[in-house]
Amino acid sequence: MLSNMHFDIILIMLPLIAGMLGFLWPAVARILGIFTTAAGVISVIGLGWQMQLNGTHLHAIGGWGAPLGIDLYADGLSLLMLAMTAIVGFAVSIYSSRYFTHRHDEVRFWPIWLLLLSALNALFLSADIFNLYVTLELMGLGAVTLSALAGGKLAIAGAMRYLLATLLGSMCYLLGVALLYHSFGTVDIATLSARIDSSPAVWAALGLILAGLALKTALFPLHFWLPPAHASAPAPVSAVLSALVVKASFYILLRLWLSVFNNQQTGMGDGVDTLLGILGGTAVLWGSIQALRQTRLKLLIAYSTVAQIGYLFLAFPLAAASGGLAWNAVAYLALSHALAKAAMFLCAGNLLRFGGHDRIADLDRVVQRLPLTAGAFALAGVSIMGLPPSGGFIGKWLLLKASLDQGNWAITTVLILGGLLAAAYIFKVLGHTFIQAPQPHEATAVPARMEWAALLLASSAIILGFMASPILELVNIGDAFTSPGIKL
Amino acid sequence: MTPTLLFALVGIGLFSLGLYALIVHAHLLRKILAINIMGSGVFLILVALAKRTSETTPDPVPHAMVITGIVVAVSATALALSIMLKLNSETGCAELPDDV
Amino acid sequence: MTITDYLSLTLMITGAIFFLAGTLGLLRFPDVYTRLHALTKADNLGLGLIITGLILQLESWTVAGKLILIWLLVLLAGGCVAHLIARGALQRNVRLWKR
Amino acid sequence: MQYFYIALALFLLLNLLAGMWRILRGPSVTDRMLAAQLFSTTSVAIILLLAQATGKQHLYDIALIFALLTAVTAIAFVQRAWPSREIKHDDH
Amino acid sequence: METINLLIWSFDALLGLCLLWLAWRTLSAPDLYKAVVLFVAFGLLMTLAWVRLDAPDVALAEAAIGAGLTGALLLSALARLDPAVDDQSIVTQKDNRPKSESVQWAAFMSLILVAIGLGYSVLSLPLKFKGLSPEVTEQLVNSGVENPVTAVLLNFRGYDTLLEMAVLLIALLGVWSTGNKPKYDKPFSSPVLDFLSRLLTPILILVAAYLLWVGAHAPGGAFQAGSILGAVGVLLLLSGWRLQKDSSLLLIRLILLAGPFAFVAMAVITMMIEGQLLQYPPAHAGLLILVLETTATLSIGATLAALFLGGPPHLKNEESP
Repeated sequence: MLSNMHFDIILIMLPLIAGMLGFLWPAVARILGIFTTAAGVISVIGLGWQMQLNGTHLHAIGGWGAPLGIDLYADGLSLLMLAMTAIVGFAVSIYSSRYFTHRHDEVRFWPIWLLLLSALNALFLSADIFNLYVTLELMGLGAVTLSALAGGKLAIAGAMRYLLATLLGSMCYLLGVALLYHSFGTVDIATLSARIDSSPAVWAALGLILAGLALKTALFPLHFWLPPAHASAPAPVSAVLSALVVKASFYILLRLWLSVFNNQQTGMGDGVDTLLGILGGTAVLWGSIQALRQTRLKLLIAYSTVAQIGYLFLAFPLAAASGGLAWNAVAYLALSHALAKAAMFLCAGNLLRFGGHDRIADLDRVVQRLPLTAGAFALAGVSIMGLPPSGGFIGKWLLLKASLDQGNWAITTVLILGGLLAAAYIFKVLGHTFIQAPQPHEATAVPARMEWAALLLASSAIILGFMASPILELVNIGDAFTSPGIKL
Repeated sequence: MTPTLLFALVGIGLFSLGLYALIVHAHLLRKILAINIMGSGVFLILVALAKRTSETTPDPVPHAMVITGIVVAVSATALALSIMLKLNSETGCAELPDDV
Repeated sequence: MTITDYLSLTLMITGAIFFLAGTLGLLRFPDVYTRLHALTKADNLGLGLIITGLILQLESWTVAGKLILIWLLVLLAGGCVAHLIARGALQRNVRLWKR
Repeated sequence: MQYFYIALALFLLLNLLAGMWRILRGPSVTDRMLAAQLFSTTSVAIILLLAQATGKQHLYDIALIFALLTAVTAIAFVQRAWPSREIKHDDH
Repeated sequence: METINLLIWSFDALLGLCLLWLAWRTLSAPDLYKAVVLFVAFGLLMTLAWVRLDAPDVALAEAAIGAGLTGALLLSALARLDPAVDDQSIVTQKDNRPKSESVQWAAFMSLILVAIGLGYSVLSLPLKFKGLSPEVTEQLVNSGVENPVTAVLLNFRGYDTLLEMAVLLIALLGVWSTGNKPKYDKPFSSPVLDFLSRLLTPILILVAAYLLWVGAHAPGGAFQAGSILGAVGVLLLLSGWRLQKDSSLLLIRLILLAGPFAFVAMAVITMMIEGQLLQYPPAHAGLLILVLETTATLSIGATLAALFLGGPPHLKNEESP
């Protein structure tokens, strides 16, 4: 019975239904939200269990099968992303159930958040590049709306810029999809992977898709829209945007890179991977330096996202020689960054609620007055810096190992410098939490649930540091990294 | 030159024109129009190249994709216009501050 | 070519000429009201003549009905819109052109 | 006859191109709306001619939708977008 | 035969040039009203291009959305832009702050390169290419409908359409959450306008029903019919129509949700019966698709009209002063 449950379908349909019901009866939206995200965690566990037994999972929608129909496909990489979404989604829902104090905001938040969640799960499960376009648009419009939720000049301007960036990214991606379809007569990733061949149209598609998705992922120098949008959104929304939404476009990029573009038949990866690596390295350094220069906590965390995105791209030039090792590092980094960064934004939300501001210099003895939040921030910081024992450490250590193996000193230097800079900006914040501010501020109580949600995420990021081998084993179900393509 | 290639090239022209205008112009309404024109360009390419099957019936799959795309485009446009108006009522102008 | 063919050719060419006249009027006439006049000429007569010419070529009466419906709709909608624009222009004191 | 339909459609398209000048030139918003109205009527005629030339019945539906919907844009203009004081710009 | 090809070719070439020229003028005209009118004209010509490319389904969708919705949406947004900066700008919302010339040049040159690259890649594609049309043709008999585009939209790739309904819903939620107060018009002051909307509304509804029905075997279908219903909504809103009763707010929400909800229910129920999501029993596929299309048409129409309205609808007596 349990082994026949369609957990993948539940992950897509349940939030969709809950979102619609939440729109119809705003009064029950909050309960639905918490219930749905909890069910999401259970479904991911169920799916993982099924996949451990039976390997990868394929669902041919409509019974047609690719290339005519659309397939849903789950391998280890998708499972990792789904798990990331489920954990962050659950914590964010717990947090949000207390965060939104005005009914007006709450009524707007829940349906959109649930539809966004459905879009994310649909995206991680889709094996069809046009279907991915639809999920990208669904996710993008939802994310933009959520980022505008706070209102006010900054948030609206940030949301507008974000909307233009995400629409431009989608257009480039769609044109790339059009060229691929008209070259190979399919939009199914596995079929494409079998048919792909180097041609001018495929090169153009590669350029368009990489550019469009890099824009959506906020890879340097296309990151301009991220800090304003992420910093001016409500805290749980910032957490979702930084932890999940940018990862979703990165996931598509990675998936297409692995199965379509960087194929043996095409040999198109050479050169492009170096370019991505250079951009990634620059992003690490530039983002970290910008983070260090910020005086507001949420902007600091947002720039830290720009830097951490850079790490994900450092793996591309290393993968040619180190294959699985570099991609495992990416998977680990993506997951641990999601947990740690969401925790940080939730902490920032707590501090903002507590002191009514997020000026780093005025944090005013938060350690004593809000110990759980300060602790969560410190734990998340450990993972972001890449100190042991944490998920961030495992990811960076794998990356470092790959770069040392190949004697790639440029990447090694970037990794070390990036770690030091991250330590600098995190300790800058932590330092101020111990110091008494010149003028004591009025403080508002922070609901316990909001503190615990942040702590839950931060400690998961640490726990990841102890679970490397089982997680890496799960991630490699279906060998997405070493021999991409659908396997049943 | 067949109509297929002709319209596909027009589509590329529209895409590039839209991209140029999106980068160069500051007013948000024009940026929104630019994205719409880019979209029309992409749709034109999709449908034009679908005509390569034979003289009688073109490939229906890109047609379905474009119909999906047109509806996405009009929803995105409505959302963009709504955010633009909100920004306008907050700031009194319809351009992004310190445009990058 | 039969007599009907010649007849519908003539009708359609006349229709096209009305369209041309409408465009020229839109370009050459001096104010909104006179341009409006030119436009309605094209709408009503140009399209009407072309549709009559087409109907002569048709075998199916349902399609002919559809064509007549289209013409009636353009006629009505065009007329109403013209009226509204003229009225709006007058309300807004848009000046009449005087020699 | 087919030859003639296409030629006529081409002629109407050229005509339409000429009408574009009025949209560009204005001078008032109203003039532009008028030109857009002419556009849609001409498009209806072109579609009908193409339908006849190619023998594709369903093209008549497209023309029908045009005929029905052009009024909507014009009404939106009259109800909402027509500035109440454009007098200065219509001088000649 | 030669002449006719030449004529057709000149028609296409002229149409293509017109499209490019209109796009360029739309994007460069300093007056935004002009830009919007040019964009509406651009939409009309796009419809002609779809006709020439044998894409009548797309042409119908473009005609309905382009003529009935986009123009009204853009014009009313433009009219609501706050002209506080300059009183003159009511007439001409000027956009006269383009980027510096060097940026313009750099952007221009790089985009020329992009266009050349893309053009080359398109020209290098094979001239004959079947795509998925053989597969579609082969399975068309099992799809429950005869129009291949409808078969793709509602059956082969019905899951895309399901998510598409969610996109419409999320865009509406976005507009409701960011939008200011919805803009209601006063009832028509002119009997002519009143007559026109009273005349057009029933015809449009009939045409929508016709397109919905005909979509199974000829061009048409839910998106086209829904767009026409959306245009009906726009027309009604423009003529000062508004909700009167309390219960209608819930009713509106139900209509907005009918399409996506029917889709999800259909997906789950068919999965329980046949094993896969949206796997229709072949014998009933036609009927099930018609049910889905009908609810989708209603929801698409309601959503498009609500997008035009711009904010969550109020009742008459709820208005804030």
